[in-house]
Amino acid sequence: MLEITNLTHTYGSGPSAHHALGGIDLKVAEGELVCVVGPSGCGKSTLLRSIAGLLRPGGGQVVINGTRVERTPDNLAVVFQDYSRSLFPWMSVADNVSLPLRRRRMDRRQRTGTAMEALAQVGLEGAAAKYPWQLSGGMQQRVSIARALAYRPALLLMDEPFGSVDAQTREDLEDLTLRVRGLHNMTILLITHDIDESVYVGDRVVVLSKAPARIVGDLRVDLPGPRDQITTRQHPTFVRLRAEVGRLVRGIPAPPAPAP
Amino acid sequence: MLEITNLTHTYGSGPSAHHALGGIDLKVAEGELVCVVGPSGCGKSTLLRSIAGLLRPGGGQVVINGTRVERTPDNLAVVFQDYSRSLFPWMSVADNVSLPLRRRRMDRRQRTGTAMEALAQVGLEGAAAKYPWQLSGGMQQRVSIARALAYRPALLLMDEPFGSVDAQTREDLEDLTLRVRGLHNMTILLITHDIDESVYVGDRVVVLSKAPARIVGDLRVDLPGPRDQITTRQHPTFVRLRAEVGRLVRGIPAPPAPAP
Amino acid sequence: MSGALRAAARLWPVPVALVLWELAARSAEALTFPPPSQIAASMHTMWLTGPPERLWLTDAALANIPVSIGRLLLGWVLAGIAGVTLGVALGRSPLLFRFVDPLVQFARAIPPPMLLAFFLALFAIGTRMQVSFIAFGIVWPVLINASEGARHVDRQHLDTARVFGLSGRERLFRVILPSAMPKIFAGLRVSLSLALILMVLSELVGSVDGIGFQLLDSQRSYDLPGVWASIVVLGVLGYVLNSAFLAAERRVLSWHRSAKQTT
Amino acid sequence: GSGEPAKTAAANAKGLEKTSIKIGALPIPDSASLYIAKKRGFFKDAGLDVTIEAVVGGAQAQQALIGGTLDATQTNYVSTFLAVSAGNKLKIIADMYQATPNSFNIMVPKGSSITSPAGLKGKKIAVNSRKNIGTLAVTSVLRTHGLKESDVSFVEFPFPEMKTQLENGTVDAAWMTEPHLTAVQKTIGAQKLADTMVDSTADFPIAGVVVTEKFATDNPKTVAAFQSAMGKAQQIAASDRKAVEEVLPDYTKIDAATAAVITLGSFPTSLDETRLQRVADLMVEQGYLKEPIQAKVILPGNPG
Amino acid sequence: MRTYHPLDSKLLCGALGAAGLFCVLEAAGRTGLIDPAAFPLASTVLGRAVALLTDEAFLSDVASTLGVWASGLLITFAVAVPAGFLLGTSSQVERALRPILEFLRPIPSIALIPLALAVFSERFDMKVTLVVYAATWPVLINTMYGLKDVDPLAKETLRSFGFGRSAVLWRVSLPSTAPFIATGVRLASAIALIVAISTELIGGGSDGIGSYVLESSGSVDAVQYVTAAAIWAGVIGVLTNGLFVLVERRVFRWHTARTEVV
Ligand SMILES: Nc1ncnc2c1ncn2[C@@H]1O[C@H](COP(=O)(O)OP(=O)(O)OP(=O)(O)O)[C@@H](O)[C@H]1O
Ligand SMILES: Nc1ncnc2c1ncn2[C@@H]1O[C@H](COP(=O)(O)OP(=O)(O)OP(=O)(O)O)[C@@H](O)[C@H]1O
Ligand SMILES: [Mg+2]
Ligand SMILES: [Mg+2]
Repeated sequence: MLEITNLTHTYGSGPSAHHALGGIDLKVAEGELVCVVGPSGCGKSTLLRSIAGLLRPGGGQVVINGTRVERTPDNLAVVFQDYSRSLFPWMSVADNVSLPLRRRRMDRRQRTGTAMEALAQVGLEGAAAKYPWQLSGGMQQRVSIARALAYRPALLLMDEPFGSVDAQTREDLEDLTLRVRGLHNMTILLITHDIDESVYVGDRVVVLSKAPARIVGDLRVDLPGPRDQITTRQHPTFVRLRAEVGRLVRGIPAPPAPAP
Repeated sequence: MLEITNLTHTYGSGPSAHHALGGIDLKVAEGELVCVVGPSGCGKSTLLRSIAGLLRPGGGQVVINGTRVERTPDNLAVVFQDYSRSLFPWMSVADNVSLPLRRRRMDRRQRTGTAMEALAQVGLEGAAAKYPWQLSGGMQQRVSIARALAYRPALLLMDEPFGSVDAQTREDLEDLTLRVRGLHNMTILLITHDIDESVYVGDRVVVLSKAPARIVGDLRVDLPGPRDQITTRQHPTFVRLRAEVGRLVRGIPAPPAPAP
Repeated sequence: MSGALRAAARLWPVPVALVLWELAARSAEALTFPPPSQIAASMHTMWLTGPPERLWLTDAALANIPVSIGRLLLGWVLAGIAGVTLGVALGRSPLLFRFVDPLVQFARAIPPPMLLAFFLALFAIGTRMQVSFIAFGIVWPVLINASEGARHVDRQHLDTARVFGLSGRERLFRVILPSAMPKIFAGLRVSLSLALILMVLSELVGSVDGIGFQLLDSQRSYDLPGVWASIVVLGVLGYVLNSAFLAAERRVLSWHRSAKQTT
Repeated sequence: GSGEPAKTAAANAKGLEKTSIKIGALPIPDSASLYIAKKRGFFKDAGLDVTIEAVVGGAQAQQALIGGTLDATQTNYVSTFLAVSAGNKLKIIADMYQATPNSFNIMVPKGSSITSPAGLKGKKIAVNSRKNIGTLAVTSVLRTHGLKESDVSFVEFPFPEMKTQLENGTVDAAWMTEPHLTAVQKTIGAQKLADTMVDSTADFPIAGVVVTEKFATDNPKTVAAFQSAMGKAQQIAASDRKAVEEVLPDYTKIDAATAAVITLGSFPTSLDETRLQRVADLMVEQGYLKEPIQAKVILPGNPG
Repeated sequence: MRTYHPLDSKLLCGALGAAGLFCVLEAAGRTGLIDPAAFPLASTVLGRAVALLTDEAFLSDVASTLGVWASGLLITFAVAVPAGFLLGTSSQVERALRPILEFLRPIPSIALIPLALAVFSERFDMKVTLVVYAATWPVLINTMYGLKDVDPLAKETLRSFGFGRSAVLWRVSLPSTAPFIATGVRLASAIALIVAISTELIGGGSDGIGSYVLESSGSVDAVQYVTAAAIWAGVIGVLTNGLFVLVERRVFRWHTARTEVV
């Protein structure tokens, strides 16, 4: 579904140029949920923007379903890291969520229905008529998640989507994401800082290095499904993977394999 | 130092009015670090803005060092939840950090020195000459932390200050906060969603209920200092407190006391 | 009722200014600056001494004021439509901007009085010429503001629109226009006052009616209170139009006001 | 003028109260003598330093007199009487221009169905300014043909615009003067309908130089010096057409060839009360003035 | 990384645009859409405009008009920006002055010329005053709209650090309003030029582009002169605007970097 080959990106030019991406190679199969982790400022958002066609890659290429990404591909949704600026302040919350649905063949009633359903899923059924600037930070973030989920894209890119909500809501949203993914066969790329989260929701966890970002680890998460907040997190594989991802993010070399 | 009595706040009026704060009573002693946790949208940011004098309380009062807060009190710093909007895009990162220092009796050289030092503490010595919009989300958040710490306020209010950085950086920032607090005897109120974090950095953890927010728990954290990311988090008190805070946030009643 | 009282109380500077003016004018005794009372008397005789069944409006009032307002509004609406359309196009298309912007800057710096000859040649004298002259003269603030507004849309908003695959139309109507709206309104407001100026100008040549015509007429016959009467009518008209405009703006831009309000 | 600073006293040997004068003039043949006086040094000889500034029309120029931007200005007598009747205190200090046959005509487009001024009933006539010499003169022609002012409508256009308006039929007739009279005949074949300077307006006074009463009383010697210089220039303009043709291209952008063929008015050499009274009387007769005015009051030395 | 494309050149595109307009007008004249007898052909006007360049009187008139323009704009800036801030930040002052300002604003400067003539004894002062009067409004209004657009969180940030009203004004409101003010000044610049020339044209005088036009009004070819002078007015407009844009680009990089079309 998604195939990234030797992707590089440099901000600016001359002596103040900043090498953000230093050659990324990544393949994501259809229906897969890949988590991306890496130190702050390494280039995760840059990678995401390149995939979304919002940034012209400096080198290499991004191919989605066989076609090279030149402009924003179809059937894509993004939850931006800067969620508050990505909501339109002149529209109500419900309108913000239902706006992209105009691209789907839906009449007005269906759009409203879908939007309300998505809002209910993120626990915001009461805020539909409000404006984004009347919401708390976490609520705004949930609106932007609801907007992406309601759209049911083939490819969903999420940039730290659960960073501003409380622990309980965060778990609910993680489970919601997993559920929706299963129902609609979405491919998801999720950037997160929470290592537990990356292992819990991901089919794979990709670890990026400091700038210029390169892939330093790509771990398959072999946890028995369906996942569950309590039992999964106690599973020994989970604990092992979590430690390994943590090590990779910190740049600590793997411990020598235990002697047999 | 800080004394909040029966603080209420209502957004809007009429049928669409929203009761955000439903009578908060809180006392914070000088030099204390109080963590505030609570469900998303409950009113934590509202509480913080009321303390900072940015919001006129609907009822009740906030008293700092014996004087009632009518307008923004002196010697205060805030790390806003929406950090990207609270940095000034027309100034370089270094200027953003050194701007509040004009309130301190410092000459230009001292200001620059202090700002650079603070930037180094959050790991951004290389970004001083850049502009905020040239930084990643996590880097912007760290700039706004650096700005607040460099100012060395008597009272520091932080609204989810470590939400956008990776796990490693987050731990470093937590320790930095504890260190700076100890050095300069700051009083800190820190809003967070991470329950572990609240117990790790806090002297006390205050738990708010769903809107209208009320205090449903106020736990003293009796952990042996100095705290340390690995040993402290394994301490039995830590584990117990974490579970208790988690329960309070979720609104689950406390389990019956174990039979003696 | 208390609302009306409060509104009246807010207008206190008006009588104060009037009294000061009256005193100053009486003591200066300059023919050019008659006291307000004399202007009011002149306004009364010019416009309000007609038959009661016509609300005391005189022929002069009926012949001049409504046509002027009509021209002004028509010209303003035309300028608004043209300015927003072209401005947004210029703001969103760098190529078009490169081609047309010098012409826009060129055209807007030409003093309208110098253009009268051109408009007289293009359209024969009459409402068509006057309205297009007004529209041409006042379109620039709307156009420039619309193009600035359309160019400076928050990039995050545009990116959002793009990733959700909004069509060009939706992007225009749901993202670009709303976010440019505050600037467009600022431009429309400047244009509305300019429209009054251009209306007067357009009535100075070859006209047979209108407030500008009457102003010129008073000037020609050295009737200075009459000149002032017309100026006052222009001011009042401007005030009324502007208040109506602000009321409309408050409705349309309510999100903007609330989103940007501080406590 | 004992208050004058010492250093200007040398230049000001004649004891003038004020030596440098700003005077407004319209760029039309009427003001030729001003330019002759300046060009030939008559003003300098009289001890005056005269600056000539372009103005738009009598009304505006008289405002500039009151404000002090101008010390004196060319004016048409109709405007002056109107201004005086409105309470302004003005004095005419020199006569400049007087109508001659065919210097101000009503023109109609080529092939117009209007063949006599009587045919103007209900028509639109272009004039350069309403309530002015133009409307006054046209009305007096209309009256000799049994029409009233209200039988036609006057529309204002600048002289250069009239050609276009005549041609595209916006107006049915236009009251014009030189050089435009000659130009419309040549370029669009417009035809003369009537000369407006006949009968009651024959040899009608057109333009003079006006100052405020205050200026005239404060600066009697300056006014006298100005008058003597103007007198000389008027003499030349009246007797030597070539002298006028010579200055016209300098200040009006009328080219020499046109200057040679246009019909000029005459340049009276003295300021005459009875001639001016004709203007005031005609204005009363046609309702431009509510009450009769004695022309005497606008001449220097008489109380306003 | 992109190869150079001729259409990237602003100068070339602008010239092409101007040439296009010229051709359209010339064609309109030649085909009789605009009667050449009523309005001269574009080529005739252009010829006249070029000829003006060698006319010393005209060049000194241009300099004089530019003097009025520059002084007027400078005073406007000095008056309107502080006034805009006063009105935009103090609702009491705004409410008190609003009725009077809104009454004054629509009064056309053109209608005020005769009155101004009666007040000023120096033409330069009169022109500058009228220029300031007319040019103030766009700067004032843009400043006020800009102040409404300041991000409240930015202001709160500074306030939370204990800065007072004036510091917030100076360090947040001013910089973030600056792009709006710049647009206002750019609008005002053209208006200042327009009013300067119109005042000369209607109020008379001995120097300035308007007076030059006035002096030629007796000519049979007056329309040619007016239009040629209008072309130069337009050219001055393009040049001064270009200057302002250049300065804005440099000063407001932070503004454009976050918003401009990629
Ligand atoms: N300007 C406003 N107008 C109306 N309602 C508002 C406004 N700001 C906040 N609210 C409401 O007040 C409630 C509390 O908001 P607040 O920002 O304090 O929440 P919070 O606890 O900080 O949440 P989060 O953890 O998501 O940031 C929310 O329900 C929100 O909808
Ligand atoms: N517009 C820009 N101009 C210049 N440099 C930029 C720009 N945007 C990002 N960068 C730089 O590129 C690097 C990577 O940024 P990016 O936003 O991709 O990081 P990230 O991995 O998403 O970090 P975070 O986890 O903090 O959000 C950063 O060092 C940043 O300074
Ligand atoms: Mg990022
Ligand atoms: Mg919050």
